[in-house]
Amino acid sequence: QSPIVLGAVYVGPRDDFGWNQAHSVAMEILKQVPGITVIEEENVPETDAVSQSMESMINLDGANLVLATSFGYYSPFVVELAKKYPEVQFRHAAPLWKEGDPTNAGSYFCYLNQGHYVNGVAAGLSSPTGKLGFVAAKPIPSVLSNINSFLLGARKSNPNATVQVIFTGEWSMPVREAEATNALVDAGCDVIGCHVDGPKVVVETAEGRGVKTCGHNASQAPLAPKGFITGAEYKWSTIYSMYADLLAKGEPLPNFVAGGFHNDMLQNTPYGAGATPEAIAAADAAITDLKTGKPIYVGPLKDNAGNVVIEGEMDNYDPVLDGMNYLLEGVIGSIT
Amino acid sequence: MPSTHTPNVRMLKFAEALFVPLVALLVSAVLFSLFLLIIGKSPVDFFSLVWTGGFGSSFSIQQSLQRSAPLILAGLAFAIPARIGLTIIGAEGALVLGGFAAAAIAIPLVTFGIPAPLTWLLMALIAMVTGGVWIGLAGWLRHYRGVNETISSLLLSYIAIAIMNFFVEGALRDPASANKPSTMPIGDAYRIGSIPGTDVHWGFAAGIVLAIALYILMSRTTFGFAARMTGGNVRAAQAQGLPVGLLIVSCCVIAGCCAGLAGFFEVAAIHGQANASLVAGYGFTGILIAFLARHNPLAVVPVAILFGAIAAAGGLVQRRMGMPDATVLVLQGIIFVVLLTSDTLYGRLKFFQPPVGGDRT
Amino acid sequence: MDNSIFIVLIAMLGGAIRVSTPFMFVALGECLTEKSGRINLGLEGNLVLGAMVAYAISFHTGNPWIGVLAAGGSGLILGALHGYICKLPKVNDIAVGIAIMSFGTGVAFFFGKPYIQPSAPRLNSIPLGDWTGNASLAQALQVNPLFFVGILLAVLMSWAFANTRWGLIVRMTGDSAASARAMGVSVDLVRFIATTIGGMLAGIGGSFLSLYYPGSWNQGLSSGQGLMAVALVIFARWDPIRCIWAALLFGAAGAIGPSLQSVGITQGYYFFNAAPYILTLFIMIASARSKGAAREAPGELSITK
Amino acid sequence: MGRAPSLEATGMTKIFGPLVALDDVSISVPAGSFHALLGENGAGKSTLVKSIMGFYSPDKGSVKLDGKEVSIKTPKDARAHGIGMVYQHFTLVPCLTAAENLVISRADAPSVIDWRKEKKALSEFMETMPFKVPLDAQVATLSAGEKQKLEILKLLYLDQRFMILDEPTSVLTPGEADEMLGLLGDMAAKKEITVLMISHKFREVKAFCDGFTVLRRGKLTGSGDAQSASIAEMSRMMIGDTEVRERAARTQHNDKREVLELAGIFAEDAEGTPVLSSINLKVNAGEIVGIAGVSGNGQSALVEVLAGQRAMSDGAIRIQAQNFAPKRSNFDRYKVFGLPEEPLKNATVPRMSVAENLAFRAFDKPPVASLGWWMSPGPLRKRAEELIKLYRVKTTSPDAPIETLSGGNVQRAVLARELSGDVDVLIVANPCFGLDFASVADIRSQIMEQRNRGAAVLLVSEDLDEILELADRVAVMSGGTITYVAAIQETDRNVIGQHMAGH
Ligand SMILES: Nc1ncnc2c1ncn2[C@@H]1O[C@H](COP(=O)(O)OP(=O)(O)OP(=O)(O)O)[C@@H](O)[C@H]1O
Ligand SMILES: Nc1ncnc2c1ncn2[C@@H]1O[C@H](COP(=O)(O)OP(=O)(O)OP(=O)(O)O)[C@@H](O)[C@H]1O
Ligand SMILES: [Mg+2]
Ligand SMILES: [Mg+2]
Repeated sequence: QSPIVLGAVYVGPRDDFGWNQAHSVAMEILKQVPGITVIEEENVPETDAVSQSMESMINLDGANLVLATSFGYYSPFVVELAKKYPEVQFRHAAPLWKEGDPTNAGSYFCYLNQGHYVNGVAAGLSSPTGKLGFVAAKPIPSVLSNINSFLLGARKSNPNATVQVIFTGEWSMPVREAEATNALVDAGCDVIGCHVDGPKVVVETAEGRGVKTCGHNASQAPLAPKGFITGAEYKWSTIYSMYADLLAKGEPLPNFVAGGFHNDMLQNTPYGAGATPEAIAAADAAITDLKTGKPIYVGPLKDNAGNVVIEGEMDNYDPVLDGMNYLLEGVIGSIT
Repeated sequence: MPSTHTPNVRMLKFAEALFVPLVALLVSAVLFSLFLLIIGKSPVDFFSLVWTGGFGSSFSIQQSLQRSAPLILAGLAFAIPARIGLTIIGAEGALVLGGFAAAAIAIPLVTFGIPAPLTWLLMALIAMVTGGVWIGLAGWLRHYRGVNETISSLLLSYIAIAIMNFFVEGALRDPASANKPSTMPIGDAYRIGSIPGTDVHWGFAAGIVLAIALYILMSRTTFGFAARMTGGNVRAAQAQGLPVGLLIVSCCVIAGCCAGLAGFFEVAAIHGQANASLVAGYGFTGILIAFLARHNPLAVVPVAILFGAIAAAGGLVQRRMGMPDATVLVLQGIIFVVLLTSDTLYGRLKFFQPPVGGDRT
Repeated sequence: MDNSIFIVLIAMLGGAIRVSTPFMFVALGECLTEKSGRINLGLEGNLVLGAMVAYAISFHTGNPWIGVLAAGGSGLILGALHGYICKLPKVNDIAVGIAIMSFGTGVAFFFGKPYIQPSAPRLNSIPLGDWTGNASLAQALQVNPLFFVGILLAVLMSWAFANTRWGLIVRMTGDSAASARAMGVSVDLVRFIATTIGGMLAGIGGSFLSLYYPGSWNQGLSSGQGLMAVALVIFARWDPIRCIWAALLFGAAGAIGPSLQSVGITQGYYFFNAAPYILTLFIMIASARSKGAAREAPGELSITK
Repeated sequence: MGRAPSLEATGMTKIFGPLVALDDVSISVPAGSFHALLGENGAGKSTLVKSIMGFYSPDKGSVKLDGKEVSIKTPKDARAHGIGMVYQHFTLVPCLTAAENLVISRADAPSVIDWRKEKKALSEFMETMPFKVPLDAQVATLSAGEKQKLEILKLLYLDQRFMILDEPTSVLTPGEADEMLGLLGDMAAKKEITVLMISHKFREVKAFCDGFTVLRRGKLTGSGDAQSASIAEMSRMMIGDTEVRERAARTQHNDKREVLELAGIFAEDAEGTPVLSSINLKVNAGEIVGIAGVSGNGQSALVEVLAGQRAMSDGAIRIQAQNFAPKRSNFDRYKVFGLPEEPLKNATVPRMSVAENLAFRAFDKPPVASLGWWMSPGPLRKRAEELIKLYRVKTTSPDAPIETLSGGNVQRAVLARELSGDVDVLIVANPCFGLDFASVADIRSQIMEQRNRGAAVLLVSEDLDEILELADRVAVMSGGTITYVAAIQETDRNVIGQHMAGH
């Protein structure tokens, strides 16, 4: 069995305290496996540059497994390289691979919206007013699904809860994220959730304003000693450990891996001072429910323009949800 | 008497133009080596990796060339207005908007099954027109309204990106482009391939052709002569009755066309659609490339290839030496600063000065 | 609806106060530099490096004000570099500015890696609005001392330009190098000092970003604020006091996007977010040919010739 | 009383590379005298005073002030010794006010300026001065005369009692000049100041000076009492024994076709203030119309309008009764040529080569351009080499940037370019500014030759002598309009001077 050279590509700095860092930390697991060499390249934009980096890894470093950890890497870059280099394995961190795509490519993904659902459950019971706020980067399905799940969680524990959302338009724009947080607090929100690359600014600003926060991506608990409720965290380590096992045994990697609480691919940040005892109990219960596969999206659900968007029950991994393009009733905001 | 000096003067100037940047590159390498030593890395490893990654194999060379394609066009987009005395730093916006326009016009063309070559032609045309109008606007504002073109082009560039985002995430968004809002993909059949026998896309060839064409335009045509007159001294150009405003706007339009064409190739050869990835900073690197090329369209090509190579090698350095990506930024910063500083040497090295002939009146 | 307008206005007031400070410092620094007849397009680099250095030093020393000083020091070094290089004949100050910008951000990113995650002690604000009894107004009036330092600095600069020997010498150098030389003033030295101090101010502006608002260090911290501040100086026509107004306007314009969304106006937020740029462009177009515009530009400035 | 110093410079020598600009020159200016320093362009006058002032360190020579030898190494030293100078070009800072300019010029200007105190002191100082300037006005808004006065006020303000004036009246009307020199003369007579004035104007020297010194090609050629010496004597010292030139030959024309007509031209400056109002003037074929005026009365604006460098807000230019827009095609069609003032600034591209600069008229026409756009370097060079030879332009190579040429040769190159064709209309502005004797004669005769060939020539000049020598008719510009037109035979210097002063 030939030695494995694993090339990892990150879209931002590996130590961004967000998405990339979550991957980079989990990557340590793979580095421990004997016979695997990990080479890493950071700050590779979602342009031609990423195919060049991957090709360079293949041609100059002899990489035979490439982990592309950003959404925009998949199409066209990963798909085209997979065709060009059939002997190299590509895995990409988003639920984008489908039947018919090259078989040496694949996807792995953790459904973080389950974590945001748990955030919502806890937030709904931790918020005196029921007015929650959410700072979001861009109105794309993975973000919308986090917002909607946050709302559904909150409504589960407080049927009158609302979520007000502000889009910043950029994955990382600290000043505007802080402005958005302030605007939400000024509008009366007393719990702030978020989905931006680095949640540090949002959490710290909210804490400074004396409102509660829910985390995203990694643990922000230390940043908000007074108001932190809980957070939605990836557990990429679960997937990378599984990859490591398979590689060590010389077995092929699956084309598609997805998961959430039920297969230990998510965790929630240990509760902070902002979580009330009822909130903690309800959130724990929600996690248990999710582990048993209880669906988040149960119809009929209307979007905030009044159209029915979900009729019946949706499985938590139903691919239809990957194409979400609406905000549910109860979310204040618009995606255009 | 005078004519015998001529070839001499030209040869000396050429030798000087070659010698000064080489010395500057050497000095940059020394400074960066010091930096590496301070942080405990080996300069030898570093530079051998840069060589391997930039030029070491046919693969590396192709990568460098591929990366240089948008840089050549962006460099031209700065160099041409610079020849007429304008400092346009907004090529980024023209590139983004041009790419966006190309992707947008492609949607109906692809839908109606217009043949690919015709589609490319129309896409390229619309990209160039859009870019041209955008930078042309900065030139127009400069000449007819007295608005400083450096600042206005920068502002226009931010506005261009906002326009692109607005449409890509709104009216023109492909519903299938779920998590990365983009326009409808043009599809594989409409993608511009590589130059046969290489992995380098046609944008590189277009860059070279355009560089040569613009070199000829600026040095061998009446337009270029008039533009250089205007750039050298507007008042003299006016006194010769040249249509200064038209020349200024034309040069800006040409610049915008170059940037727009770069956007077209980003869309037609690389992304297959328009999205936020068009905002990649090529426009800003182009500024420095043009300065290092001393605004000579031909010299833009090798300088852009050099920077393409450094970018290509940057990844290898990160991977092999475990250094952060910012290493390349530091190296680039040092090269830029030293090369620009070396401008002061022109005309000061005795060796390259023509012997002074004739005496005073 | 009235209420919404009120919310947006308060948000803009708050935004003006919160967001304007870095613009203010960079703009004042650039104003000083340009008054001496030189343009430094590289202050974005000073800003980013200042932000990183301030955060790192505050983290290590535990005192954010030492961080502010260090940020000023780093800006001073970059400014001096620019000042020194541009002193050499035939060197283009605009290009060197862009090069310094890329060098400064490169160095900041390189050495800033270990400081993205830790939390450093931050600057405190002065609560000026508690008397209002309105929470969001009170919040809007939470003001960082650097904001006042900036305003004070502008007043001081404006006073110094009119009332001190140094101020007159700087204006003289920027308006007519020949006259300055005839008076025995070393033009290069004055410009070098002005560029250096300008760089220092931009560095301090950076410290505000990382130590107060938004108050953390990462690579995306400044989204071109330093570059925009250069536009702002032209917009403010080289008057320190007007620089303050322009910076406040910029801050307020930056708050429009989020605050409009917070009151339910969500369409086209990309354009609201681009509001500062659009606004600046229109004001520049409107004022470029106005009377007086010509006379206020320092005569030696390459960018206005 | 009696604060005026005397100054004596002996054996001053200054060498620039191969050029001995000053060769063992001595000059003595008694206390309280009004002394003239005369000489042709390039004679070394400025070099001498700059050496005294410490701008140049002379290779040899010493300076005595009130009989005591002083060492002046820098302008600061000169200032400390009470020696001040007004330069040929203004050294005031346009963006500062008059008061600011005065205060900052002081060596001991306080770090923090107490404007109340300074203003009070300044107005008190103004009270004692013979002429006034508005203290709070920005210098940019002052007229040339006011600026010149401010320069002199500055010296008095700095208590510089030995005053060197380098051609102080060139920007003033004769009236203003007389007033200013008269007042300075009075002060000198009261022994408050000593004045050393560089001048080209014998009239002023005769009217105001008591002593004079003449330089020629860096050498002292004479000195004496300005009142007793005759103008002929002084001018012989200046130009040597060479014959005074004949006035350029003027042929008579019968063809009085009207060629150029300026009809009601108005124009404004960048700030919207009118600089030209209702300019009406006709120039016939074979005629030189000279426009006289003190600089700053709109002549530059007029030339700019004719050259297309400035838009007119109203009015029309007509050539051969056709409306003329200053565009390239029209320049060629109507055979309009121009010699603008300050050619390096207005008529050349300093960094382009001599050959290219010589091609500005011809680059888009055969044989240089084929098809109207393709340029061939061969013909361009060939033509350049011909012109360089014909007009004796001194350059290392046709490829040398034109900025490396000396001022006279730049002028000659422009002349070569503009006069090499068939000229119908010629617009000339200050063509001989800063040129030496031989070049002046050469250029003037070329202009006259064009006139004799039948060209309509508009000559704008600040040098009244030049206009009196060349023009067939003279027009005077004052306050942005033409206030007086007369045939040259029907007028004289005094009448013209009065109109220049706006009377
Ligand atoms: N810094 C210098 N370097 C070289 N040559 C110089 C320098 N300054 C003056 N010269 C030369 O010295 C000679 C005398 O010049 P100067 O300026 O003293 O003449 P001038 O008598 O003042 O003439 P004008 O009447 O034109 O002012 C000229 O040939 C001039 O070209
Ligand atoms: N920028 C330059 N680079 C190289 N040589 C120069 C430059 N400027 C002037 N020279 C040379 O220096 C000499 C002196 O020039 P300068 O203009 O002082 O001459 P000048 O005595 O005033 O001549 P003229 O009487 O023709 O005006 C000339 O031979 C000129 O070719
Ligand atoms: Mg002189
Ligand atoms: Mg000369």
